[in-house]
Amino acid sequence: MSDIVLETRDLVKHFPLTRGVVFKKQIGAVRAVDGINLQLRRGETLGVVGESGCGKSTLARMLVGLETPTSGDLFVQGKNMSKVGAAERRRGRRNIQLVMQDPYTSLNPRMTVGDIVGEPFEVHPDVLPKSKRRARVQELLELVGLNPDHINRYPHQFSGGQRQRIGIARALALNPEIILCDEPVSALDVSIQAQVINLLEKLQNELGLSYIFIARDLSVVRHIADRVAVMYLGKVVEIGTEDQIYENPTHPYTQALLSAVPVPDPKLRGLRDQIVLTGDVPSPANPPSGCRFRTRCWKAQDICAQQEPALAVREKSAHPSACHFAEVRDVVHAVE
Amino acid sequence: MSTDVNVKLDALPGLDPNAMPLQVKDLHVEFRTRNGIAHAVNGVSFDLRPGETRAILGESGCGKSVTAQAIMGILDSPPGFITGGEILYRGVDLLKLPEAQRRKVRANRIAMIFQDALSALNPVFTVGFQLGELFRKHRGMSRKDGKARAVELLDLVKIPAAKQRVNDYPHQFSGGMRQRVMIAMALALDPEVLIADEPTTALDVTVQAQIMSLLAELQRERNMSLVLITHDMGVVADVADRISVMYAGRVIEEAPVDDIYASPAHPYTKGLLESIPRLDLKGQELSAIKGLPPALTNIPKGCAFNPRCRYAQDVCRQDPAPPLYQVSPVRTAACHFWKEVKGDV
Amino acid sequence: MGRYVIRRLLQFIPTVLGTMFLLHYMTSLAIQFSGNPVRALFGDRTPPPALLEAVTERLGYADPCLDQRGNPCFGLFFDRVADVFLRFDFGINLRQREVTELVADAIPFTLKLLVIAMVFEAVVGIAAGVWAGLRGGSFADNLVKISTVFVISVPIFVLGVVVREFVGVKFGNVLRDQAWIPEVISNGMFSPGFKPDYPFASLIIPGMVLGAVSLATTARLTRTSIMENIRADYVRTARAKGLANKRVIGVHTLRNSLIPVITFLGVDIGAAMAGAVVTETIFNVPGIGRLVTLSARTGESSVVIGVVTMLVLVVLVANLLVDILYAVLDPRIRYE
Amino acid sequence: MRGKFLKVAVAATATAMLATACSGGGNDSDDAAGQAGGELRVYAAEPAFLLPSAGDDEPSIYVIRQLYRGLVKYNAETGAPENDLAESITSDDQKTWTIKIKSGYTFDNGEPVNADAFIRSWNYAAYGPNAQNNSYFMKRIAGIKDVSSEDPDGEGPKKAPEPKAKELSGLKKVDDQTFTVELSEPFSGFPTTVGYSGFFPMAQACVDAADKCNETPIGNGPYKIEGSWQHNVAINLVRSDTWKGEAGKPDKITYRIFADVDAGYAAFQAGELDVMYTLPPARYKEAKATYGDRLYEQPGDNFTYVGMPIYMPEFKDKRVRQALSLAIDRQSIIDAVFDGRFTPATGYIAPSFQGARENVCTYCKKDVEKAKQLLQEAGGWPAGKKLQLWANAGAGHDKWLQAVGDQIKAALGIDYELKVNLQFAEYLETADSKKFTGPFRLGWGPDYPYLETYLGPLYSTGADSNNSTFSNPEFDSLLQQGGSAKSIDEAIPFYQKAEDILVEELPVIPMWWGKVGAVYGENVDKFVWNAVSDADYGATSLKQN
Amino acid sequence: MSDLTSAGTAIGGAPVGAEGPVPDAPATGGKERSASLWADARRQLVRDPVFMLAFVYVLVVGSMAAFPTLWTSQDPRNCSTDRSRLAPSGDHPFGFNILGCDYYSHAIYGARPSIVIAIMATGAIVVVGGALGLLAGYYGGWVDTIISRLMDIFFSLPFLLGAIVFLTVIKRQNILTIALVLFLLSWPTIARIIRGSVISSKDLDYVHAAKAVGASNGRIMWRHILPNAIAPMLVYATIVLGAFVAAEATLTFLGVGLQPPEESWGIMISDHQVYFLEDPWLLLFPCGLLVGTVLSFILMGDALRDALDPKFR
Repeated sequence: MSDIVLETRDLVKHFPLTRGVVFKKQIGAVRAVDGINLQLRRGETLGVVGESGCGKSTLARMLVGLETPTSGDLFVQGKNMSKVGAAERRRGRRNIQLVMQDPYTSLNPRMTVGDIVGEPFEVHPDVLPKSKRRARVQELLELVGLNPDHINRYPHQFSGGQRQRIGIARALALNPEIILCDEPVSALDVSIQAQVINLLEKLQNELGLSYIFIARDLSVVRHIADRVAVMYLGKVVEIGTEDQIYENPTHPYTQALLSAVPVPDPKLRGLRDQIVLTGDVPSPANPPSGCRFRTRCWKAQDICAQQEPALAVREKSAHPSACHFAEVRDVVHAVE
Repeated sequence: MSTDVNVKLDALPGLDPNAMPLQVKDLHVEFRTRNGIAHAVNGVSFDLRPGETRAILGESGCGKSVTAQAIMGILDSPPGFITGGEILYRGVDLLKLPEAQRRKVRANRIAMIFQDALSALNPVFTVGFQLGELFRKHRGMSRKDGKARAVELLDLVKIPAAKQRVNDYPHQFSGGMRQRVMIAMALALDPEVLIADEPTTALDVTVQAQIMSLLAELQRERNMSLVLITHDMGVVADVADRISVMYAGRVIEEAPVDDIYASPAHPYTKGLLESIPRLDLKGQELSAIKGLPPALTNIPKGCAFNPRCRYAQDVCRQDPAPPLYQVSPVRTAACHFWKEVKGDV
Repeated sequence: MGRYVIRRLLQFIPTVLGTMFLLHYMTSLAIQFSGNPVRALFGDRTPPPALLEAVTERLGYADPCLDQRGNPCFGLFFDRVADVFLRFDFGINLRQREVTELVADAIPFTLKLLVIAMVFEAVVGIAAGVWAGLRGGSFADNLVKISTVFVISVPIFVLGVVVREFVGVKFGNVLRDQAWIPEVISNGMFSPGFKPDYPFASLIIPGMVLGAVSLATTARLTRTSIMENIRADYVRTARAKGLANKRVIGVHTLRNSLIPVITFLGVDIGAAMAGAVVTETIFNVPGIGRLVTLSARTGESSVVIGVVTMLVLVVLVANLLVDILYAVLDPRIRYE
Repeated sequence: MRGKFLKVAVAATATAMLATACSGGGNDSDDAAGQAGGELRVYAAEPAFLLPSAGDDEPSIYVIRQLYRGLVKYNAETGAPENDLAESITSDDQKTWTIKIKSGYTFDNGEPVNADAFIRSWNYAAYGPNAQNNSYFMKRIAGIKDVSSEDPDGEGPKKAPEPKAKELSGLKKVDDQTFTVELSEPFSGFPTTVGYSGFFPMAQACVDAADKCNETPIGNGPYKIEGSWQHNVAINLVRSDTWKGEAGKPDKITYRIFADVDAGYAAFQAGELDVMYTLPPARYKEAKATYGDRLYEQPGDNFTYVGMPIYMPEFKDKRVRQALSLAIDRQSIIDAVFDGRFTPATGYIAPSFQGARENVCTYCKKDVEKAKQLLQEAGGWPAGKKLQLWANAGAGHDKWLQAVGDQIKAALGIDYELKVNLQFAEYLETADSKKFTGPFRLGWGPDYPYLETYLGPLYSTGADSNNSTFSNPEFDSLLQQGGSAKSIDEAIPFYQKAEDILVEELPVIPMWWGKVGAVYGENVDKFVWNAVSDADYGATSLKQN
Repeated sequence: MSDLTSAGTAIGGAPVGAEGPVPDAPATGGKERSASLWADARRQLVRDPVFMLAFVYVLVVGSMAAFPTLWTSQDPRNCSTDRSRLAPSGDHPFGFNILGCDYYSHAIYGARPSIVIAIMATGAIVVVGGALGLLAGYYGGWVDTIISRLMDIFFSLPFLLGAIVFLTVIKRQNILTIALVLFLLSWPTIARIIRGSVISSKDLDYVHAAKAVGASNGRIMWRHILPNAIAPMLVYATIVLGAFVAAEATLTFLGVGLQPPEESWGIMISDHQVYFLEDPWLLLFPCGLLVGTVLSFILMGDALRDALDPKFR
């Protein structure tokens, strides 16, 4: 299984809720991420979709080491990050780099592009001798399609799309195998978005990177991902190849989610079988018992409240889906 | 329906009940800033029929929100100034009305909902207060009646337990619920025209679906005209009747919704359509528009889109900007080469 | 909310004790290094040692630790704390009067002065700030801006003396020559200082001088705050609702804009109390500020500690009230 | 105006005014009739105490003097003691004095003013544990040692034991109206001293509840308190019905209390005060111009001097001291810094005192040539050493001291530095422990209107306030002879001889005498200033409209 | 405890006036520009006549403090009571003070203590207050609790009262001790500003980005948080410089400030304010210099705030 570059096992992150004036006692927890199992293979793109509050950002933060998991294990190239020594962990972490959502806030405005892209070398001085860093930074800039002569410019002198390229260059600096893209294009205008997506795909092809691509925009995920995991309230409710998820979703939430995406084709207006969910997402501090989606699910039965459905392949579902009644339901009828 | 509510308003000089609810003619807005004059809106025209949904489509900085604010008369001035054009409500030029009368048009006849409901609702007053205020100030209702109406409105926009929630503050609502409150506020006085400025951009897709279907339902019930300002081609395709595409403060293409998606006549529209990944069309390579939108302080000569345009010729780089060519009886496009663009598809 | 108040009250304890200890240590050091303050009572005439001893003993300066330089005198400190909080005994001054009594005598004047100052600065300051804020860049704005900066930069004692001489004496004498002007104006309000016959009227001008500096700050703060808020989305909403300008400003903008102003005013109570030191001297107001100054100079540590401790308590309570008011004004705080 | 705040404290400590009320000289009885009445509003600083046994500062005494009366009073013009409550004060040996008291006087609460009232008061003041400031003045009375608590180890920490006796052994009651006072040593000036307010009688009720009596005094004088002492605000006095002596002129005396003399002056300018017994130094010229005749000026008796640390080698030679004194132009400093409000000192005894002589000090005039010569004779000043000039902080002394330094520098080429950081308490402790490293400023106010007060306490060997450590056996013996002289007139020559020694030796450099400057309002008819006890409000009459 | 950036915010004005962000262009408006803050600010400040005027004034005063001989050849200590309070004349443009010292040279030499005190105290609060605020804001938890309580303690002492108590106790009232007291009583404000600023910036994306790269706490504080939190501190520090110049004068007036023969504007003012009816120039000259300095610092702070605050662009 050396093909698997990253794996999570029952990854959990709970944020304690405290109460008390002087002595704080824990009265509960926000279950931001509640037992996630994912595998990322070399060279593939794993899309993670879900709506705000589903825990996808917390998951991302755990993967890049910004957050310590409450429990569960993270394996990077087969090594359990919580069990290895500090040096090993550092090396492991180096292998996962992050591209953030907002190109305007993710670059330190007081640093030059060269400093930003070169910062990883300063933090990990063993990677590259000082003398070679500048050349490498310029190389990276060129790689992401920026003018290497702009190394001394400040981020504000670049447009949103270009800044996102700087962020990508920074992520590439340490030659990671895995890049975690946390909504990398959602802050960009449509016309720019396409440029960045094309760049990401090009880099993957050239450098053999593995992506975890977290996004709300289902269209973008479909475009770029090989496999897709759908999250709801801290759990993965369905996972499969891009085709399986988009063409044959079996979890009601996935179905609702997909049906809600507007299709830029007026001819389909009124022909789509849109599922409009009612109500809001329940609070992750107090998730519903059993299946977490049951409060908004049209298929919910008693069993859903009592028994939490496992993420597994079921009778009517060719791929893992965490629904007792997983079954395919045609969502989009393309009109020829 | 709505016209009988406010008697005073009918006294607007030159009000013609048969005229179109909203007509914008050659609107110009500029912002006078320290770094120069930003030409945010440069001759925008469109009209709106009763019950119709007009989408104004464009990317950030194209002047679409400024247009909306100019119509509402809530432009920050200074630095924003309307330097030309007309905004007609049923034949009455709102720009020429005295402020007191113009104020009556707001909320009563033309209402607006904003993108970010959290910042658009006053954080220090309850939702009930902010809704009831409309009835108290425009209809002279008592505090109690105003509140009762507020509860009705919250019910209307399907907020559960409206009676209790009317006393909550905006920050106690979820994003979707807040946007519902915004809608309730906009609909409170039965306006004829609703301007929705990116009403769902900040929301998740499932919530967006809820809001859009609610809006559609209410619009249908009330035969309201809707100006939908958005950058989301998907939403537009779903709800709009007619579309105005804006670029650098100009409408560069205007057409019924089907026509645009089927055969865009402006390279920019075309580029936009090609650059979105689509759920239903898999595996296509995205063709991005090269370059960046211009700064409004420094709009290129001639066609504003020319530096990014693959059809651009010398004529595009010279003033005047291309006029709106009549592409078909119902559509126009501001491109010298609209035929090529259209034929290309 | 209740919990919030309790937590704040509990936070007082270390603050009050810490402040008291600071003062205690400072004054103990003063005695340890510069000698017995009682000695100064006798002036040029050297007192018989026996008498000095007796007076020292009686005034509580006989603690042996006060002879050891640098000794923090914890024993004495705990005695004092116990006296203050268990017996409400703040000690006596060199003239053998109870500190509580001294404070009780002085505080009504200071409070009156303070109320006048705060009302003046709040009403006039906010009005000027709103006026300037709504007309950014205009003449009114510049007028407020320049005049407030000027007021801030003139030392208060210069301002006070000038006001006393020109308003109280010169202009006041002109008024006093006019028979038709009511006594309370000519003899009361325009008295060059505090006058027992007009215990309130004669404090108006001193109060205004005291409030002047903070008035400027209040005006500037209000102005900035209004300018920020006038562009807020919800103000735009209020306009879109077709509300009259008066209401948009008066209801929707002002309340939000006042939140930082209220905070400042609360904090300013403490500053104004300190400012009263100067004002009370110049206008002969027999208040707290004068008391502390005199005591500090004669080295009456018990008085200084007692009075400043009380003041600190007042300041803290005022801050608490402001925080509560803050929560009332801003519901976002209330529900945290 | 640095240290305006300390002004009160300084006034309170640096001056011990003699006090007694005086209904003025004989000449004002002519126009006294018909001018009684009205409310006299006067400037005051916050008194320290209103108990005769405790109040030793100017503001206290100004009030106490109207509330209480003592055995003698001072003549408004001459300052000579005259019997007030005393029938007679006599002694054969100047050591044991017999005092007879006039009968019929009572306190406000009805208690009689008799021998007990005085014995009680003096005992109360003297008893150590009572810690009354005026116990200092009881030190001549026999038995004072036994009523003071002695510090067992001289260092402090241990609590002082109870004194041996509760009462002064020197005080003996003869009958209701008569008592005897035995002094530890003969002192011819005793009858003069008992006019000081510290010797005023106190009622039993007052001694029993001294704290209360301090707030609401039970007096025996022409005025009584209305209400009680409003601290830092005002003290209101009204005429007392129980007073048998010559009545006070105003019906009411209102003391408005100021912490800052400038604020008081502003109030005076605004017509809120009738009398201000002092003036802000800087407003003197202006006041003179504005108020003309209503600015009252009189030579005062407060002595300002620059002490010489004789214990230091540089100052051992009297010629050095003389040279320093000769370098100073006193009048010029007075004009510049004090608007001419002081009188340059030319001797050691206040000019207004009986026995004072003009121009006895030959070294108290500026004479640069002579100064240089003397300094040279004495071997000059150590090269490079800076003259350190000392003053307490915050009382404005640094300004004139700086001028003194400038003049010495100009005349003798000795550079100086100022040591003006110490607050008064520490400054005085420095003085007590003789740690000044250069000339130091100090002041002296008379304890009683008798010239000895300027000599004994300051220059006799080992005296409490002899901060220069001056010691001269001849001087000491002259003082002793003066003390046991039969009468004041006989005593004066001895004291004058003692002064002659001082003007040659210069243990301190005399600077100047305070000058009284008071202003009064237009509605004041006759302003009375007592030669000894200053402003006499009870004798000041108002115009009646 | 309520936030006390008041002095900072309050003493700042925002000339929103004729400019403001162009709506509909949020992405290119504020955010992008905050980056080049310093370069932009410099450009804007140079163009601001008020700032330049204030700046020149401060330079003048600064040179007085640093090189008094540049401005006068007279010895301020050459005094004679014979010349007491002579009015200004050609040779002696400010006349003479009560001790007959040349007032002009006095005023020149008097700039030094005032400025030195202000600079020392400001430097100390910036360094210490800044460091404590940074630590409290960055680490939170018990570090924050301890530092915050410490701030509360010093903060709850009203400024002047605290200064009086401290200075009376310290007694040696010289430049160092006064600066020390000003520092002791003022550092919490700046610590609070920084703390707030750090708390809000420690969750910024680029900080996370640096963490994700593996940067150490020190590096994150020093390279990422501090440079971005420093702007409000700088604005406050500028204003506080002026406030300290005025505070020195006020303390001197109260008798706990500098002592002669030190020369400072505070001493000049408080020594001569009683003469202002007779010889007003004795008060006007030092007062004018002082007010001008305070004014300049405040105006500079104002302009700096406007230039640095992206909100008001």
